[in-house]
Amino acid sequence: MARKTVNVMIGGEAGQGLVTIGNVLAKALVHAGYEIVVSQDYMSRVRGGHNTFVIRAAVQAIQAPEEGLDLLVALNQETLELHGWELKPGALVVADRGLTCGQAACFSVPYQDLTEGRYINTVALGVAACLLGLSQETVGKALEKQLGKKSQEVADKNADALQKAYAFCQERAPEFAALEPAPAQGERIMLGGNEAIGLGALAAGLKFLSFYPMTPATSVALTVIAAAQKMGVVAEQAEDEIAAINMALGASYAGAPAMVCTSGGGYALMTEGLSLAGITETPLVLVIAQRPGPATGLPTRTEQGDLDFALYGGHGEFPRAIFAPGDLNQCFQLTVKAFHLAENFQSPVFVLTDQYLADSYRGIKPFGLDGVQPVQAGDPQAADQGWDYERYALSPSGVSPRAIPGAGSSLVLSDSDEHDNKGHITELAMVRLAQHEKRLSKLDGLREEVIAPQFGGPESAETLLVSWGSSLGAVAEAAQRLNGQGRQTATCHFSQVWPLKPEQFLPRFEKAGRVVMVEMNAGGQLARLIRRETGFQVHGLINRYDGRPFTPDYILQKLAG
Amino acid sequence: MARKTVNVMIGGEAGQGLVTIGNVLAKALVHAGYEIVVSQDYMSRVRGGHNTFVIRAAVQAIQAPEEGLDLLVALNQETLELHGWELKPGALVVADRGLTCGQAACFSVPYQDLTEGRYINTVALGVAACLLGLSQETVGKALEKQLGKKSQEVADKNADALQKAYAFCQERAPEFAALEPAPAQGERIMLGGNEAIGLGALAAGLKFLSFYPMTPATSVALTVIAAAQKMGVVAEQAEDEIAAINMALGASYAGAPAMVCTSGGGYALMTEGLSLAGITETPLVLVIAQRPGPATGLPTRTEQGDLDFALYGGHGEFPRAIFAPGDLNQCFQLTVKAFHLAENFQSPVFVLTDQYLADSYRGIKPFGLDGVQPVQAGDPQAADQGWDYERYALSPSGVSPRAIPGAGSSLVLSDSDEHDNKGHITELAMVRLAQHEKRLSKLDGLREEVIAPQFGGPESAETLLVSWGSSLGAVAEAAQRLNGQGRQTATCHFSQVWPLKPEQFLPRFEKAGRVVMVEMNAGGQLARLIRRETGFQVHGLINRYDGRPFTPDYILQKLAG
Amino acid sequence: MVKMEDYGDFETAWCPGCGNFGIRAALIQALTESGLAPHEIVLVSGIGQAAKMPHYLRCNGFNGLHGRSVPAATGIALANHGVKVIVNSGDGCNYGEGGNHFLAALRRNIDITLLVHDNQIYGLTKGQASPTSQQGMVTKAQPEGQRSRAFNPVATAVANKVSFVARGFAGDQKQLAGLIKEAIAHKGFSLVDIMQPCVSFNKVNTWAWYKERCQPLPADHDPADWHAALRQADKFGDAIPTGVIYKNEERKPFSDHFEILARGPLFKQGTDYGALQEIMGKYA
Amino acid sequence: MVKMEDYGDFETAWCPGCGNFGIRAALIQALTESGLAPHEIVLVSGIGQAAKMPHYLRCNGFNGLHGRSVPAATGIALANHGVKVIVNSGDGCNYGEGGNHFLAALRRNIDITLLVHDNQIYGLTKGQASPTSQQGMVTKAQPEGQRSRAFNPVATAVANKVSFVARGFAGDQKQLAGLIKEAIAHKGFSLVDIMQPCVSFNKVNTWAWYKERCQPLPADHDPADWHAALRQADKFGDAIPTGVIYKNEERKPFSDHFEILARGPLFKQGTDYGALQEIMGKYA
Ligand SMILES: Cc1ncc(C[n+]2csc(CCOP(=O)(O)OP(=O)(O)O)c2C)c(N)n1
Ligand SMILES: Cc1ncc(C[n+]2csc(CCOP(=O)(O)OP(=O)(O)O)c2C)c(N)n1
Ligand code: SF4
Ligand code: SF4
Ligand SMILES: [Mg+2]
Ligand SMILES: [Mg+2]
Repeated sequence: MARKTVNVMIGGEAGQGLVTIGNVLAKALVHAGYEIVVSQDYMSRVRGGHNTFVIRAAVQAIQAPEEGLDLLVALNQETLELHGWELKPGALVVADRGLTCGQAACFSVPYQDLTEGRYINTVALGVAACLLGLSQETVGKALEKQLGKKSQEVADKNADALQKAYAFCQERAPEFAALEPAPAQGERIMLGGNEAIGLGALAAGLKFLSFYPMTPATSVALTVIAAAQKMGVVAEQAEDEIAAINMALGASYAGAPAMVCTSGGGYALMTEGLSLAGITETPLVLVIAQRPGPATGLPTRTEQGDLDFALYGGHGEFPRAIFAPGDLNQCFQLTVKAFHLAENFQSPVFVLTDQYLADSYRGIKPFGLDGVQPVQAGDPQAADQGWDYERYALSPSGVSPRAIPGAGSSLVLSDSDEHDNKGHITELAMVRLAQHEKRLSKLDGLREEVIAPQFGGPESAETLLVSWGSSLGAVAEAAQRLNGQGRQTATCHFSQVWPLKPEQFLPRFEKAGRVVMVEMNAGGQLARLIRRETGFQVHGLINRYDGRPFTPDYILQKLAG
Repeated sequence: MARKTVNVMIGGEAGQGLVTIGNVLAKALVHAGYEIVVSQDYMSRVRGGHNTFVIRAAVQAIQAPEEGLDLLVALNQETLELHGWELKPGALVVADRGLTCGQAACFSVPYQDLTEGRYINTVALGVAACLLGLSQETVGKALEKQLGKKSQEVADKNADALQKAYAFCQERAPEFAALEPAPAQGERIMLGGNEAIGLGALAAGLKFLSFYPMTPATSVALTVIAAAQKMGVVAEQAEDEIAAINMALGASYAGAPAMVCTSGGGYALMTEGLSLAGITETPLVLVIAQRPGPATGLPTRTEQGDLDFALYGGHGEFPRAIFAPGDLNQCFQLTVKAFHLAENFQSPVFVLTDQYLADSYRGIKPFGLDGVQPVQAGDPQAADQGWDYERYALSPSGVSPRAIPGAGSSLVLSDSDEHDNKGHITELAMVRLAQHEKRLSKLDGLREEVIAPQFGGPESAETLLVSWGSSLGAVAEAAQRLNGQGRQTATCHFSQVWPLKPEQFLPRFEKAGRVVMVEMNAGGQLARLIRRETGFQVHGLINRYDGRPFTPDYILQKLAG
Repeated sequence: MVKMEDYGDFETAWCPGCGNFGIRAALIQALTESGLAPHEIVLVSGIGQAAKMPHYLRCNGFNGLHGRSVPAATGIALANHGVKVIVNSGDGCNYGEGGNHFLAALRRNIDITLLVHDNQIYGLTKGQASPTSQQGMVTKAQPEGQRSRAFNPVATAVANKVSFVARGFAGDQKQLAGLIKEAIAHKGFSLVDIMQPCVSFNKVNTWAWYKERCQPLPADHDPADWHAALRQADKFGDAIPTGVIYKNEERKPFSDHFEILARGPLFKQGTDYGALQEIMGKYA
Repeated sequence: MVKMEDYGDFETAWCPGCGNFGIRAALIQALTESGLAPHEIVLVSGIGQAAKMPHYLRCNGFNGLHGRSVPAATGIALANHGVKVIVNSGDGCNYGEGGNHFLAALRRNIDITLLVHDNQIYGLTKGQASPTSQQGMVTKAQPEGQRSRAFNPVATAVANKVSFVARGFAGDQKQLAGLIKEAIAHKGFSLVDIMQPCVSFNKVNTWAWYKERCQPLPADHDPADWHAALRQADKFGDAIPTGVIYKNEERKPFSDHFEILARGPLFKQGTDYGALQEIMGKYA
């Protein structure tokens, strides 16, 4: 009998190539029409240690990683020891003949006999794919794509290894239910949250990126860099994060839509520059890919611990907006929106993501570009006013027409000191008041553009599960299951966490019997923020801060316990 | 008829020596037994511009600056133009014969005739002191003290100029009510908030200070530096604020009670290091002298805009405590307490002050040193455990016995990554949980030590004015006046703003008819924090964010309006 | 033609007698002689007395954070390589708080001109030692004398084979204007370290002190000779040589590395959705 | 007597074949030959592969933030000048993120030993260019090749008359142990820039590449000769000279500036309330 869903783990040391196997297998699944959710668990080292790449695949839509394994591809003994207990009844282990599987049903593969050392991974891949019921052709194509332009010899050897794997598997494999065929799908791409953010930035007309490498944010930069030539983007690795943000502000001042990407520690170093963005009213998009702190913490794991810091980082008071995408489409769309808000309100705008979402590959339709507009930096009407131009002219919305230096005769003066309408230093109380209130009033405009939290499930449900950012999928599936059990459960997901517009959610919160916040941090940061803004106190908090993402099971367990 | 209180302004350009005149006059008043409150208003430049030094003096206790001037010592014409409108009925201007006083009653002094250029300020000082009824001897002594060891010639010329000023004044002065004689006082010292913080740090056993110059925090460092040799302190100007905090953490790890001092922009650069203090559990005292932001803002003015940032600065979650002294004694005492808390909870502790309090001289009794204990860095019992020593041993309080490296055989390993009990990097979820919860649990201990907000005025008052930090005095005087008018008003002052202990204030808040928060920022940051922690929403907010401190008048006006 | 007056006339917040006035005059002279109009340049600065310069010239200006003028200027120069980007800031700003960006600018050869008003003191914050303060200098913050050795920015720049480094003196406006003009004309990074008396706080390195010491480089000095340049850079005692100390013509200006900049400044470039569609296709 | 074993034996997270193993071995050899016991030293590091070193030696350790090992070490060395403070960190850590502290350490002559594991790449973050990466080096983050010129830390140190600077090679443990030993024994700041192959990400500067080039300084090299030192520091091509490149005996170790440190480390010093009372009296 075939199955509708499967959870496959590939485990081994860093450097054993498990990410390559995982990528190809995931891509083959996507090509074959399945839905996938990948979660990657890796250590802060380059070789050795213990890493896993888990693919949950299904014929129908899925949104979160899951606990319990159906298939475990163990590249070393440690994987068996660490993950044996996660095997579900009927699960199968694929392992080299030399490894000991213990109690588990085991498909021992004589890798050395089937191929040379270099191609062992291809055999492991082939066996796994075969067990899942993927055609050899699909996997072969995905493998070719991954390897890129290697020599013909290498390509042939890989094809041969794959062939051997399929032959061995078809002959010797123990009973294992393959996946049901998936429904036909249109063109799909496979990528993670950070790639989606990078593509969103490009779609929004990003022209300048400066960054300093930091896990798990680096892949945002790498996505942009790979496209920089074609898309006309200047991307520069800065000497430190302070330089990164100040470069980006310089570029933005000079008319290039700009972005920085980093994680909490790098963002800490950017907070002075953030404040500069605030007072100079320079558009800027900041991507923070969160990981568990404090300090270096768990550098390759996940957390949602920096909401408060994103909201209050920087000295003095100035407006900002914070997005928290929950899936790939939100990563893309909210990044586009972030650029437009940043420009329209001449303010810093955050995209707050985390390691789990950053590294969580999914198969989706390519992002639609219809209706996507590039940001127009500055106001062309402000370009030719010479010395009369006022960079900080007062206006009802708090937004002043922005000229780009060098684009026309307008002379543009930006200043980190309190300044008058022209940008000149002032110490006059009256001017300070006018400019400070002008800046602060932009929050009203930002509030008007707030994306409403998305509600799901029955309106009259007893329990309302509230989440933000990357927990979207796990919470949605947990609620689905509860509703399936007849326990009416609704969900509410914030993909924008600042500003808040209480009328968008408070009525539903007040109606619900029990509002439970689900956050990947210790403090319940959004819960506290909601209380601050509305007085409403959630009734329960499900939180996790061991560096691992939520699963539906985890949520259900906590909800029960 | 003599007066009980007087408000004197000295105004002129930077570089004209008005701070010197102000200091000597203030000191003479203190020596003569008066109470004073100084407020300084200066521009971010070294020469020129327009600065003022205002001394409010009285025979009875006063706590805040006041509006309206009784005596204006104008060192230039601009002072008259800018401050003429602040003169109260019956007020007098002291000015050089060459200046035009307009409508105001004017005591024109022929400075050039009375002395040579260099000593004009001494004449101005003498005339002002004479008008206030200070004895020439008192002023002469204060002047000598200020000038320090100058040549006999200079001393003689100054004495001569003072003599001339008194003679001229006694002969020619228009009617001006002098101060009533003040009651006899014991020994008193005159200093500002930053000096009090510096002395508090020394009293607590500070051994290491690193800083980068930044107004209005620099004088904390200068206070310590002046005493460093005698008190056995290493004080080092760092290359930047990042270095400052990391040096301080290194020193603290090595057993030296350590402090940094800065303002908002410098603190922004320290937030990554703050997070390092959090995870390595290294004691640290951070003084933030606030000024108006964002960014450079108004660098020489005052604000309370960085409470949120002090509370949430740094990535990841970890406990901290935040003090906000309201007067000089609190500056001293809370700094002492900050060091003890930092050591006892191996956590960062903040002293949040601002430019107004930093520069606000007062005359007070010398701080009592009886009962003040120096911090004992580390736990001697942990010193000799060799390799068995566990820097991060789990404990019910979350506090582990701290050994000092090199103090014994114990090997001390501190790590910015998540770590095990010994300080070694770990990526295990279970160890992360244990260590993270251990750290977070220290907040319970910190909460037990919270200094309760201080209530004043009738318990059943209709209006409760709530404030924190440097607004203490202005709010207290405003309430006094209201009570004097029969309008029952109570006050509540938070000298510690984190953690909060709702039972210490919530009952009183809930009983009050109208709770009005008084804050020097736009957002009402403490008000929001209280709502977040208790759900209680204040009924009104009086705030100020033009860079100038509260006065009782300002508060009364806003309360009325 | 560009005239001096185009750059305006402003009241400044500098102390009478400050070396900054001479630098301002030399800068305006250099700009007009270079034929650069106010909208063709961007003056960038940090925080400090020197850093107030963008307020005292009528032109585009970005007055950013203390120590961060060079990265801001880098971003501006990359976003719009059509404008001349000139940084004015202090020794504290560039060699203290901003030291790391100074090193990075040397490595990048970023197309900006960096004019360091080197008064060997923190002026705006009222007289603490700066990285270039002489060892032993007494200030309120260094009552026992500055303990660190003075930083040698010129030698550091030469050691890293900067493409242009000169030393000037605020008291020699003619020479300084020439140096600034040459620096602005230079393609790639150019540094002019300018001896600037601070009459309020630096009582050691006074006008007289500098005047006695600043003297043009020997006529036969070859700025292409690295070792000769190091010898001159090392001199900071009885004599302080002024002029172009080192030039390295082998280095490529940073923006030349970006092919796309040949199409014009970034703000004029559009977004090619066809290309993006193709890029997305690679994820299939 | 101190034995190698005292420093323990640890499983590391380094890649097999990494140059860090050789550095670790040389360090332990130097420490034991110097007779330093584990509790007499503090190993300080930032974040990176090199920076994991404090976890692989049984001794006191402070593993701080990326780029911030030198300030942390400075604080430790000032608070307790009785312990030897040794920093192990990467080229990214020290010359990239931490460049400003590197400059300050040169100025201060702070009594620490700085061992830079210079693999000319960011290892831990998987292979981006570092400040010492060769111009043109291709990485995922620099697909068109690194645009900046490589930083020359040794020349920078010499230009600023550092008190001790050497260059070592992870592949020559004997020489390296000797250099580290000499650096540790040196009073004041000592820098050893160590060529360290990164087998995972640096495919340009490989074991073979370094082996071919690293060669001891000529026997007649005089580390006291500044110009000779600069000439050697400048060499980073077909030959990379190793050994003690420059020594400046004229500089005073930083902690010697603090009279009070003569009384012992800070943590042993008490608080003199009599003196404080007197100080308060000055405000009367
Ligand atoms: C992050 C930060 N730290 C400190 C300051 C305070 N600050 C302003 S200017 C200055 C030093 C100025 O010295 P320099 O750069 O030499 O300029 P100068 O005033 O001498 O021209 C400092 C420390 C600041 N504005 N920002
Ligand atoms: C503030 C901050 N920015 C970025 C990082 C990410 N990061 C960790 S190690 C590293 C670079 C490591 O390179 P290097 O110092 O040369 O050490 P190596 O791994 O090569 O030994 C970076 C960028 C960080 N931990 N903190
Ligand atoms: S303090 Fe010094 S640098 Fe600043 S303006 Fe005055 S003289 Fe010039
Ligand atoms: S990545 Fe490079 S530096 Fe890091 S451990 Fe591996 S070989 Fe060594
Ligand atoms: Mg200066
Ligand atoms: Mg490296």
